[in-house]
Order: sequence, then C-alpha cells, then structure tokens
Amino acid sequence: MNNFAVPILGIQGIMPELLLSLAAVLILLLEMTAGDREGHGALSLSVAGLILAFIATFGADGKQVFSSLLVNDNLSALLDRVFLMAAFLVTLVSRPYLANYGLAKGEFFVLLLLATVGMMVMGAAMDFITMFLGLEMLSLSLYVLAGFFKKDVLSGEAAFKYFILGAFATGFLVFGMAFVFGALGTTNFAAMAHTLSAGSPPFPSVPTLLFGLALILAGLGFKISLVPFHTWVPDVYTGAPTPVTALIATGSKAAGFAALVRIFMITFPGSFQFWGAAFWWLALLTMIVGNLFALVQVEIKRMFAYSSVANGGYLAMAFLSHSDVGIKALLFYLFAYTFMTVGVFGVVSLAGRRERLLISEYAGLSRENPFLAAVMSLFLLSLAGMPGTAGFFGKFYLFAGAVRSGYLGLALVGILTTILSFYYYLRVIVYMYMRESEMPREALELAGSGRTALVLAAAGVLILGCFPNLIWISIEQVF
Amino acid sequence: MMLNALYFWFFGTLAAVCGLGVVLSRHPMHSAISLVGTMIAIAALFLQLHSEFLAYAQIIVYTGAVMVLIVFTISLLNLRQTAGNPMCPSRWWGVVFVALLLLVFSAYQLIDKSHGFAGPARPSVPPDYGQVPTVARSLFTTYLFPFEFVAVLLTAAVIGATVLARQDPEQHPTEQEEQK
Amino acid sequence: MENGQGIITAFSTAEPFRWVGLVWLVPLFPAAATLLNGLLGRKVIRYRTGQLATVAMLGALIVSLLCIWDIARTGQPYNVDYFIWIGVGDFQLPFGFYVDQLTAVMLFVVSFVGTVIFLYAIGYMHGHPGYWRFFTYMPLFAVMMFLLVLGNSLPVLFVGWEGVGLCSYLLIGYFFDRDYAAQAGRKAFIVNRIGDFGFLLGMLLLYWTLGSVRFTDIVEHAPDIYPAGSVMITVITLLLFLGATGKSAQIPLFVWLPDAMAGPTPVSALIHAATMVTAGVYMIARLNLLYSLAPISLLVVGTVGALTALMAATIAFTQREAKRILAYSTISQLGYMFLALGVGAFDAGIFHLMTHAFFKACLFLSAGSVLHAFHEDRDVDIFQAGGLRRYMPMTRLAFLVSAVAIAGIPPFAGFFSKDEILFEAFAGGYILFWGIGLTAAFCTAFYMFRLYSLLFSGEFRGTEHQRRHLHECPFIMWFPLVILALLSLVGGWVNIPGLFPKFHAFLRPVFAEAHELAGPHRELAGARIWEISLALLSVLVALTGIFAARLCYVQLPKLPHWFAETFPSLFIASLHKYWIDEAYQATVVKGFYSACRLAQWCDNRIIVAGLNAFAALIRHLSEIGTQLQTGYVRHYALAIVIGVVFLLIGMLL
Amino acid sequence: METLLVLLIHLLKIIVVFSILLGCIAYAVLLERKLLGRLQVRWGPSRVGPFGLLQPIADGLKLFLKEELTPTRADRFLFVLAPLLSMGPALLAIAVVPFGDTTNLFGLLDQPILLQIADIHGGILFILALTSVGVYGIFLAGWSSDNKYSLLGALRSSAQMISYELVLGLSITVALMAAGDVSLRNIALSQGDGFWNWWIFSPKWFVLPGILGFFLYLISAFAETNRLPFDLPEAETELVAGYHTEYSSMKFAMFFMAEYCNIITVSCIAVTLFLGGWYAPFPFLPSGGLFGCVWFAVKVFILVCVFIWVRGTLPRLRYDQLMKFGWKVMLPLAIANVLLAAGGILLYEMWHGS
Repeated sequence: MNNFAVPILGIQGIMPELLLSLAAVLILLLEMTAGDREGHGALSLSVAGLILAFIATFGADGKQVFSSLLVNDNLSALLDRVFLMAAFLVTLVSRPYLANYGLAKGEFFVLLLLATVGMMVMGAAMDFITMFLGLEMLSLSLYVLAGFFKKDVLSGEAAFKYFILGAFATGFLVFGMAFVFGALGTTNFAAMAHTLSAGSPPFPSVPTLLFGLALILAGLGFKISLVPFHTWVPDVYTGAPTPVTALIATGSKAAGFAALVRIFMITFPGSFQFWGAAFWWLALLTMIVGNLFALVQVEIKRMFAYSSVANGGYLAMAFLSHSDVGIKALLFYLFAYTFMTVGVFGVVSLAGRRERLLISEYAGLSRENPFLAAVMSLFLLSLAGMPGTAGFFGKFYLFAGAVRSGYLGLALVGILTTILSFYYYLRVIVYMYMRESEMPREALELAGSGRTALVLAAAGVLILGCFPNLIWISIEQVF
Repeated sequence: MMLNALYFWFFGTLAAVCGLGVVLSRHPMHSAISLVGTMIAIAALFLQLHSEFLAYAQIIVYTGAVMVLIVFTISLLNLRQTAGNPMCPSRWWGVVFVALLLLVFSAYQLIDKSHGFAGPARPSVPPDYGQVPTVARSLFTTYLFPFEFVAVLLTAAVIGATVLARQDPEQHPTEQEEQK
Repeated sequence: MENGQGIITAFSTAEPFRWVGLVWLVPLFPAAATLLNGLLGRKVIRYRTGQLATVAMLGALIVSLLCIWDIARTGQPYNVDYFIWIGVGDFQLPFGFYVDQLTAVMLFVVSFVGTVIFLYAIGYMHGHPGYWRFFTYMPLFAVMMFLLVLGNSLPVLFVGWEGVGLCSYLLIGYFFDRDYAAQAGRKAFIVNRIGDFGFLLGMLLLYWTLGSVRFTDIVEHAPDIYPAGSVMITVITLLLFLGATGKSAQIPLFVWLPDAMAGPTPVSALIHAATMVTAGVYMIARLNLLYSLAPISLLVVGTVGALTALMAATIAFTQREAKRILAYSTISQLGYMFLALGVGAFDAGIFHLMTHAFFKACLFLSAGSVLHAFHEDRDVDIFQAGGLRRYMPMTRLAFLVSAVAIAGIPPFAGFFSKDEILFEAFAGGYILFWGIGLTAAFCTAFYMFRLYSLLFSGEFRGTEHQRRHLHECPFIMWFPLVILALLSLVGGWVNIPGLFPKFHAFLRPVFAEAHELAGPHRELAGARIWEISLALLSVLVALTGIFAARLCYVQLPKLPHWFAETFPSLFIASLHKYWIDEAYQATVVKGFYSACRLAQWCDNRIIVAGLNAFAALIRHLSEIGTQLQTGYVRHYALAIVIGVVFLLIGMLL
Repeated sequence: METLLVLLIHLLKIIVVFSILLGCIAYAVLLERKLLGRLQVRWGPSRVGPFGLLQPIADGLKLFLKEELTPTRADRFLFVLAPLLSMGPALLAIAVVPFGDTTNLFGLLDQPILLQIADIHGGILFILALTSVGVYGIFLAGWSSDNKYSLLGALRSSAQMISYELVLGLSITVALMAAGDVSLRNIALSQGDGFWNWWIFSPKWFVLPGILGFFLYLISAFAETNRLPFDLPEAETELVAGYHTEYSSMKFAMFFMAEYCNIITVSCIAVTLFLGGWYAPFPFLPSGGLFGCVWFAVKVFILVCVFIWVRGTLPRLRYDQLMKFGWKVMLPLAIANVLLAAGGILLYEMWHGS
C-alpha cells in the first residue's frame, strides 16, 4: 500500500510563502500564550517575516516545483516583491491605525500575512488549481479584514458586499476555468500552451476555449475592478479599515493582474485577436468611468476608490502591447502604483482620529501636520503623473507601449483622462495648503512605524521617479 | 446497458427536478431541501462515473455540513411567508436570459463540432479512476501543494470566522449602555 | 541588458588610470554634506554644519583640481556613463559626466569660489536661526551646480539647471517669514519657469531632430544634420537662449535678479553672482557648435548681451542699495559675456566668466561685511553709510581691489577679460557692439566708484547707534575676502594677449570647430597695434569713469543733484530702472489680466455654451454615474452579469 | 441469463437481510424493555406470548391502528418526508456491512456468494455519507411540525449529530489506517486469526490507539443515535419528546424503528472495524461461511446489550456539557489518537521493513 513515490518537494521554490505562513502561525501562538495586547510582538514578527520573505525572493531559479503547479521564475519573484512591499507598508501603517481604534490584535496581522501568501501563490501559479487556491486565500482573508471593525456598520457592509460579490465573481472564474479545462483537457498552463501549439485545427479560436477565457476575464476583472466589474469598489474601499483598503487596492489588484498576465499574455498570446478587443473596451471604459466618477466625490476614500479603478484601466492597457513590452510596463506601473497608493491610503488612515473624512476636511492639514501634507502631495502628484515621480514613468511606459502597438486612440484617451484626474488630485492639495480648517481636527499621534512607512513609500515614489532604471533592470530580467 | 441508462435518467431527472425546485419553491426551506436532493442526485451520478470518492465527499460535505447549516439558518430566521411574488417580471427576464445564454453556448458547442474540432486526444479513463486510493495517491503526490495549501486556507478561514464571530469583552459595556 | 556596463567601465582598470576618473567624487562630497546636515543638522550637528559643508566643498575643490590637472596634462576630454538613467526600449539615456577644458574651468570656478564663500558664510550666518538649514541648501546647490557643469547630456544638465533653480528659490526665500523674501523667491521662480519652458522645448526639438541629447553626439552629428543657418537650428538655439536669458538674467527676463538679493549675502555672492547665473553662458559655450551654425541666433545673443550690459549699468547709476547696485552690475557683466558669445569669442566669454566670479564674489562678500557691521540682513542704503574705511580696513581694501578689477584697470583681472571682449567685438567687425561695450565700461567704472565712494569715503552718515556698532568683520570673514581680492588681482594673468595666452590655448580644443565655422572675421590688419590702442582707449574710458565718480561723490557732492535737476528725465528713468518692472506690470501682467478678462468674456459669452456645457456635461454624467452606485448588492451583481454577457458576446462573435 | 441470475441473487440477499434486520429491530425493542426491566429489578413485558415474545407484534399493530395526526400549520410535504429520510438511510447502511466471508450454502451453489449485499469501494465513506443525510430526517421533523419544542429538539439533535460526526469519522480513521483500506470487507478480512489481530488490540501499534479509537467510536455512536446519555433532543422533561412530539402512528413508528436500526448498524460497523468482523476470537474456532454470520451476530448482540446497559445506568447530560464534551474532550482526543496511530504505524513499518 504505502509504496507510492515521494513527490519532488521543491520546498526551496516556496520559501517566501513558507516563511510568511510560519510568521503567521508564530503570531497566533504568541497571541495564544503571551496575550500580546498591544500588538508589538505581532508587528515585529510580521515585519521580520516580510523582510525574510523579501530576501528569499532573490532565490528565484526559474524552476517549476510541486509537479509544475508552481513556478519560481523572475516574474513571480518580482511580483512577490510587489506584494511583499505592499504588505510591508500596510503592516507598518496598520500599527498606529489599529492602536488608535484600540484594535491592535494579532489576528489582523495574521490575516494580512495570509492574504499576502495568497497573492504570492497567485503570482507563482502555473495551474488553475493553485491559482484558484491562492485567490481564495487572498479573498477570504480580505473579506474578514474588510469587516474587521465589527462595531462599524459600514465596515460590516463592506465585508458583506465584498464577500457576496466576490463569491459571485469567483463563480464565473471557476466556470471559465472548467471550460478551458474542457477545451484543452488540462489545468496546467504549460501543458495548455503546448496543446495549443500542437493542435490542429487552430485551437486558439475554439469557442469553448474562448467562452472559458471570457469568463475568466470577468472573474479576474472583478479582482482588479475593471468597469463594469468594479461596482463593489467604492463601498468596500470606503467601508473597510483604511490599511485594508490599501492592501485591497494594491496587493490584491496586483495579484489579479499577475493571474491575468499568466493566463492571457503568457499562456494564450495566440488568441490575442479574440481577447484583445475585450481588453481594449474594458480599459477604455475603466479609464473613463473611474476618472469621471472620481471627479464628483466628496469623501476622500471614495475618491481614491474611483481613482484606483481608473488606474486599473491604465494597467489593463498593458495587455494590448506585445507581450514582453506590456508585461514590463505593467510590472513597472505595479511598483509605482503600490508605492503611491499605499502612500495615499496610509496618509488617509493616519490623518484623522476618525475614519472617512471629506475632502474638505483636509483643509489646513499643511499647518497641523506638515509632514503628512507634504507626503500626501507627493503621492497625489505621482498619481497624477507629474514628471520626477514614479507615476510619470509608470504612465509613460504604459502609454508608450500602447502607442507602439498601434493603439494611439486608447493612449490618447488615457492621456486625456489623466489630465482629467489632475483636477481631483490637485483639489486635495489645494484644500491641504490653501484653505484654513474650519473645525479643529484631532490629529493622530503619528507613531514611528506609520511615519516610517510613509517615508519609505515617498522614497520609493521619488527614487522610481528619478531613477526608473533601478527597477527596470530587474524587470528586464523577466525575459 | 439498460440498467445504466435507467440509472442515469432516474438521477438525472431527479437532479433537474430538484434544481427547478430550488429556483421555483416559494419557501426557502423547500428550496434548501430541493438543493439537498440535487446534491444527492448528482452524487449518484458521480457514482455512475466511478468517481466514488467524489460522490461520498459531495454528500458528506455539501449535504451533511454545508446544507445543514443553511437549513439551520433558515429555520432560525423562521420565515413563514416570503415577501412578494417570487417570480416578478425581472426574474422572468433573468430566467429567459440564462436560457438564451445556454442556448448560445450550445450553439457554439455545435459549431465546435461542425468545425471538426474534437478536442485534444485524451487518454482513456484508467480503471481505478476516482477511487479512494487513486484520489489519495494523487493528493499526496501530484497535488501535494494544493492539498497542504488548503490546510493553510482553512486556517485562515477559521481565524476569520473567529474574528468575526467572537464577542470582544470590551464590547459588552457599550452594548449594555445602548440597551439602557 | 548592458545596463551595468557603464559602472564597470567607469570603475574597472581596463583603461589606464586617470585622475579625472575620480570626478564622480566632486558632487558626492557636498551631497554627503547635504544629507548629513539635512538629517542630523537641527538636533545633532547644529553649528558644526557650516564646518562640515566647508570641508566637503574643500574636498570637492581638491578633487576638482586633480581633474583639472589631469585634463591640462593630457588634453583629452573624459566622457563616462555611470548607469542607464532612463531606458525605454531603444531610448537609452545614460547618466554620465563629461569633463573637458571648459568643464575644468567651470569646475574650478564653482569649487573654488564655493569653498571660499562657504568659509565666509560660517562667520556671516553665525547666530541666524536655521543655520543648519542654510548649510543644507548650500551644499545641495553645489551638488546641482556640479551636475550642471559635469553632465554629459542636456537632460543631466537640465537636472542641474532645475536643481540650482530650486536651491536659488529656497535660499532667496531663506527668510521666508519676511514677506519681501517670499515674494522675491516666487518672482525668481516664475520668471525662470518662462525661460525653462524655452529650454525644455529647445531640448525636445533637438532630440526630435538630432536623435540624441548627448554632447558628444551633438558635436559629432550637428554639422551633418543642420545646414548652417537653417531654420530648425536657429529655432532650437533661440529657444535654448530663452532658457539662458532666464537663468542668466538677461533682457527680457532679468527682473528677478535684483529682487533675489533678498537672500543672505553669501547666497547672492555664490548663486546670484559667481555661479548659477553664469549657467546660461556655460550652456551656450557648451553648445558652441550649434550656435556657430546659427548666425542669426548669435547675433541675437550678442545684441541682447550688449543691450543688457548697457541698460543694467545705467540703472546701477541711481540705485541706493549696495547689493542692488551689485546685482545690476552682475546683470551688466553677464551681458558682456553674452556679447562675447554673440561675436563668436566663446573663450573670451568664459574668461570673463571666471574673472567676474572672483571680483564679483569679492564685491558681494565685502558688501556682506558691511551689512554684517550694520546688523542688517537685507541691504544697506549707501546714502546712510560712508566713511567706513576707518572702521573696516580689510573690507575696504578688498572692495577697492575688486572694484578696480571690475572697472578694467590693468593689471587687474577685469581688464584682461573685458578688454578682450571689446577687442574681439571690434575685430569681428561688430563696431556697434564695441561702442556699446565701451560705454558700458565707462558706466561700470562710474557706478562702481560711486558705490565705493559712498560706502567708504567721506564721513559716516548713519545714526549714532549704528556708528557705535561698526566694526571690522572677524577673521573667518575677511580671510576669504583677501583670497578673492588676490585672485581679482592676479586672475587675469593667465591670459595676457600676446605675452601669455595660456587660457586661450587651454580652451582652444573646445571651441576650435566653432571658431572655424563662425570666425572667419578674425583677420585684422595690424592686429597688435589695434589691440594696444584699443586697450589704451578702454583704460582711458575706465579712468574717466572713476574720476567722474570721485568727482561727483567725493569732491563735488552737489554735482549729482545738479545733474538730476538738469536732466530729470534721464535720472528718473535710471532710478526707476527704466520702468521695466512697471512695463512688465503694464504689459505682461496687465496684458495677461486683460487677456484673462477677454478670455473670461469669451468664456461667459461663447464658451459657457461650449466648454462650460462640456464641463457641466461631464459633471452631470458623473452625477448620473454615481447614482448608478445604488448600494444594493443585487444591482452590483447585475452589473457584473451584464459585463459578462458583453464579454461573451464580444469574444465569441 | 447470467445477468438475471446475478440480479436474482442480489434480490434474494436484499430480501433476506432486510427481513432479518426488521425482525431484529422489532426484537431489539423487546430486548431493551426486558433488559431495562431487569436492570431496574422488574419484569418488563411478559404478558403477550411466552416471555412476552409477541410483544413487538402487538406494539406494531397498536401503532398501525392509531389515528394519524398532522398539525394544521405543519409543512405537509416535509412532515411526511421527514420520517422517510430518517428511516431510509438507517436501513440502507446495512447494505454494505459484511456479515461473513463467502458461502456456497453447504454446496447448494456452484460458486460461492458474498455474505454481504454490496461490496462497494469506499464502503465506510458510504456509511458516513448516509449518516450525514440522516440528520435531515430529524431536523425536518422538528421544523415541519411547527412546534417550538420540536424545533428546539431538532436543532439540538442536528447540532449534536454534526458535532459528533467529526469524532466518529476520526475514530474510524484509526482502523482504516491500520487496514490500509476503506472497503468494509477488506477491513474485516484484515483481522483474521484470533482476537489479538482485531484492530481494537491491533499488533500494528501499541494497544492504546485501538482501544481509545473504539471507545471514542462507541461514545460518538451513542450521540449519533441520540441514545442516553445523549438523548437530549427528546428529553421528556424539557422538550416533551423533542422532534417527534407531533408524530403519531406509523410515522412515529418509523422514527422509532430508525433509532433501533441505527443502533444495530453502528454496532455492525463497530464489530467490522474493531472487533474482527465475522472472525471467531480464536483461530481454531470455525469462522468461514455461515459460522461467520453467527460470530458476527453474537458480537452485535453484545454491543446492542451494551447500548441498553448504558441507557439503564447513566443519567442524561446537560446540553452545553454535551457540546463542550464533544468539542473540547472528544475531538482533541480523536485527533491525538489519529496522530498516535500514524506514529505507531510508521514505527511498525520501520521495524518490519514496510
């Protein structure tokens, strides 16, 4: 009976994931035994785990592990770094934020780490099964994190909506995976690509396959909040605790894009003529709707929610470029986007003792807390795409890629909507610097870790804005 | 052969009828019970496909655990009357729409066939396919990672459930104040 | 990718070692000082920040000298790429340095004058609030200036260009709690932005047409791509020159510099006299090949320079504040440099740049000493001063030496450089330019000795309280004055026409090609005779100016009043700076306002129907859109389903 | 022809087994009443027939003839379905239980037949699946009666069953791991040659996991069958007979029968998994063919008696104690037991070289 072969383990291929999971378990044990009420232990353990995992990402060797279910290549390593950075910054911001609400619990950090593990598995997945499991891990943790403020009705609402709609979208995703499996007889990406190339008549046009791909696009489109799958975004982003929002907006979105890249750009580039148009329309709609709706928002988190939607549109543009150019531009923008988005949400979470401020309530922030106002301005300018910030090069690479692949119109729409976005980004700066506050705002004590996170994010924005090549070098190594 | 067909049609019809029951029942409890029926019928169909493990797991997990919880919830909510007509026009639209969708898809399936596309050659089903030892073996070899990862996933789920369900000791005073 | 290659070639020993290979250390020293002072200045380093910054500058100076020595020894330019700065597909822009003779001169000026002024500032800024802030910005400025002169491509130069602009803005507004300082900072910033706009446009055009913005490529390809005198090259060079007029305070964008004196005096000396404002001159000299391909542009440069030189000098006649007079003097001297560039005498321009850096820095620092004695931050009214020679002998001596230098009396530095410019203009056939230059030389001598006389001669005219506090500045301040005064004396000896033309020989490789293109007019019969007689003439003119000034302000103090009453229009015109600021107010600002009003009118009448309606439409759309966000999960789910349907239809049909 | 014969044999087996089972159920009731009587020092039923042996028939007649009541606000469909759902799985479970090895009925048949209705793969999973469906019978009965007590009883019962199902599954796992199979027949076959080979005392590991597993199984079986001391769902003092308050006549009888049927079934499984199935305790005693059935019946009888004995001995638990006991004592024990067993097997295999 017990004579089956022991599988090739490939533990070294999942080292980062393993380290994070270990950190999560240790936090749980600590919580159980020591009763770490202030959350110091949890914070330091998470930080240690994230840093170790980050170091471990440099061990990428391009090998497929666990019976080709996962791959440990440069792409996944780079994506891992995006996720880890997002998680790292969010972790640092969370500490003072949670302390403010008296909720510094270890579970928060555990779920955060596990969500990150989910993202990393998604980024490294070479198989529908692992990809789906990673997605579930990510989603499940985020559903709970979104509802972490049990006393807060909006937080509960956010969790509920996120959960229901997320499950709904996941249904489409799994359905799509089933169809692709039905068409090609395998769930493994490499095997699929092989089948496609070996098939005759031309496989890329098989309706069953396309049907499946469309559903997968819809399912993942939910994660990355492309219009019209974005409907959950404003409510969830607004309702969830702000650091969680930051993670949803960056890590989760990046993971969704990672999955899309693996499926569409790496496995099915041959079917581009079929799915390309879909991305075109989605990107167009997303850019327009996201920016347009952001214009009229009065609540700052809601505004950033729509802004995040709009950014998803820019990112989706990358899928129209030729594979390698597109992926590189996408990766670069993911880095830039992570820094600036975690940055703005970090500022939002630390700017007031109360959640969900109106934009007008940021009036006079520059006087009360010049540091916050300054970094916020930097992040906003970067989001708007000012030269000298990371956002500029991110957009530049994306638009340039689109133009070079012959999608001038789409790039133009992108640029026009970017100009539109200046309006609502600068409005915040105007309020911060040029209006006096009408009512005294109770400012948060800006604890060390929160400040560190913001400084790091700002440094990231500036460094990428001045020396894009620092990241670009490692991006070039993806291929 | 005849028996096989008979078996299939019996459970197939049962699944379909129960499925309809889920959608058309006016009372959520009936819907839920219909769903249980569907699950069992599908499990039976799995059995016919020699996917024994799947069949049992389907019943144990879905019927024995998931649906029980749903039925619990429904009974605790004590819904006697459902609000309004369950088949308002928009739902009819939905039904029509889904039907159309399926129709389109079937049409495409036909086109698949008419194009002469037969799918990649698949190996014939091995005799022990779907049996418990086979499933177990692949779980511990090929699919070791997903299997172990699911454990982590479930841990996350348990933590999440605890976080959401646990009553924080600090919350009690406020609740009492609210009640006053 | 060969991204790492730059670093490897730069630091590997494949090539024979050259001292100039250490050039990357030059900006690194002040950068380190900036970092340390910025991070630890307020709490930890405090009053050591000044010493730290000065030591860093000294380090930069030493390395610079090594590099210059290397360049002088080998005569080979040194070009190095450190890393790919911006890389998109085939657009690869490396970040690198280029060191040739021109750079060497600039390096020397920046690092030497910088070191001296830093030293001075330790004493001058002592006791000021925000001491550490000053010594954070100053090394940062040095870093940016080094980038500007070292960069091997226009974008790197532009980074320095913008960086020095930023530092200038920060330092002008150093006393940010005072209204005038903040205003002056803003004015400088806005005026410079106009110039930068031209610069950026020119750079982009250049990239568009030439395909590269690296200096080596420009030198290599420009003559092939642009026919001499073609429209494109003219447009490019004019746009770039617009940038230069902004940075170097030339007509029409000079108005910011006098106001920029609101900053601390060392700032005025370093940034607004010796280094930053010469960036425009440096840039044109660096791109000499492009300009020599565009004669029209050269003519424009020369004209603007000559006019600026004269106009600023006449304005300086009537100003009352010491630093303001020096500021106009700076503008005027920069005009000289542009005049030199305009007549194709790039080396003369650079020469004047160098000598000017010495004596103008010295003048400013002396003025700073006076301010120091008056316990004044902003400026000193020269009619409230006088007789200071008794109280501040060292300062007076330094001031006198540099004033003589700027007036153009041999053997002081200014004589050699200024006279060469005038000679080149004359020799090139630009008689008009020569005439203007000569007139301006007279003016220079006059206003400079007016200033000297009013400050140091006669009796003290200020309050008794002030008089009691008058004192010579401490050693740490007068020692730099002495160094600079010394250089004002000997600085010109590196290029004595006929006898010792070392400087020209040194710079020749840089400008050789441009000279060939633009300088066929250098033949002048009996050159030596002309040269000597012209020199004598200009010395005469300068002496006349000095004499006139002494006459007016020492011997016959009534004379200026009589003059003002006799020719009120001239006097008032000069006093009011030819109403340039007012003209700007009336034309540009007012024009802008009326254009705005016109636009507003159009807006109200025409565009409300169009643009506003469009804006309203967008807003309306957004409002409608946000109403779609009902908050009901079922509606959200419906949206998803609709999306799925369209995706399916789109992908399958 | 061949197919028909196979069908016929199967049909016969089904008829025989179910007749016996139904008879057993009937007499299990009598047995319980008699035994309880003795435990409480009284006679128990003794009037109908010799020693009261015809009592079950009388009971059956009585139940048949009673009036069938349905509460007005009951959910009729589910009210009827509930007893069926209760009874069906209980009866079905016996289908996979092996009563003995093969037999050719003393040479009557050409080829031996299995003494089991169906030897399916994963038989134990089949039984677990059926058990989980059985919950619905009780739950729906309580819910459809539209009676507070019934609903509470039903809720308690289903919660209890779900909780203890985990323990049940985990305790069974020990035997499965030892035998390396999930087919009930194969598990039984792996326990031949003497009682020391039964998985309760298995030689594959030191004895503890087997015994612990057996007792865990037994305890959770009590809970699964809603027997004392875990019969909270029908606690008369609190809930007026719980989920079947509103049932009468034959429908009530079906719940009643399902309970006893379940007792017999769980005993059968316990015997098969832990007590050597149809094998005699000593290798020199015959256990082939119908002898096996006898041994099997004896073991089951003893276990059923234990059920009754426990009922007569132990008091009822409080509900929260019951749940706490289930989750905080039984479950950790069961998990630890699985680990223990796994370790034991590993050691054993290292010792014996797989």
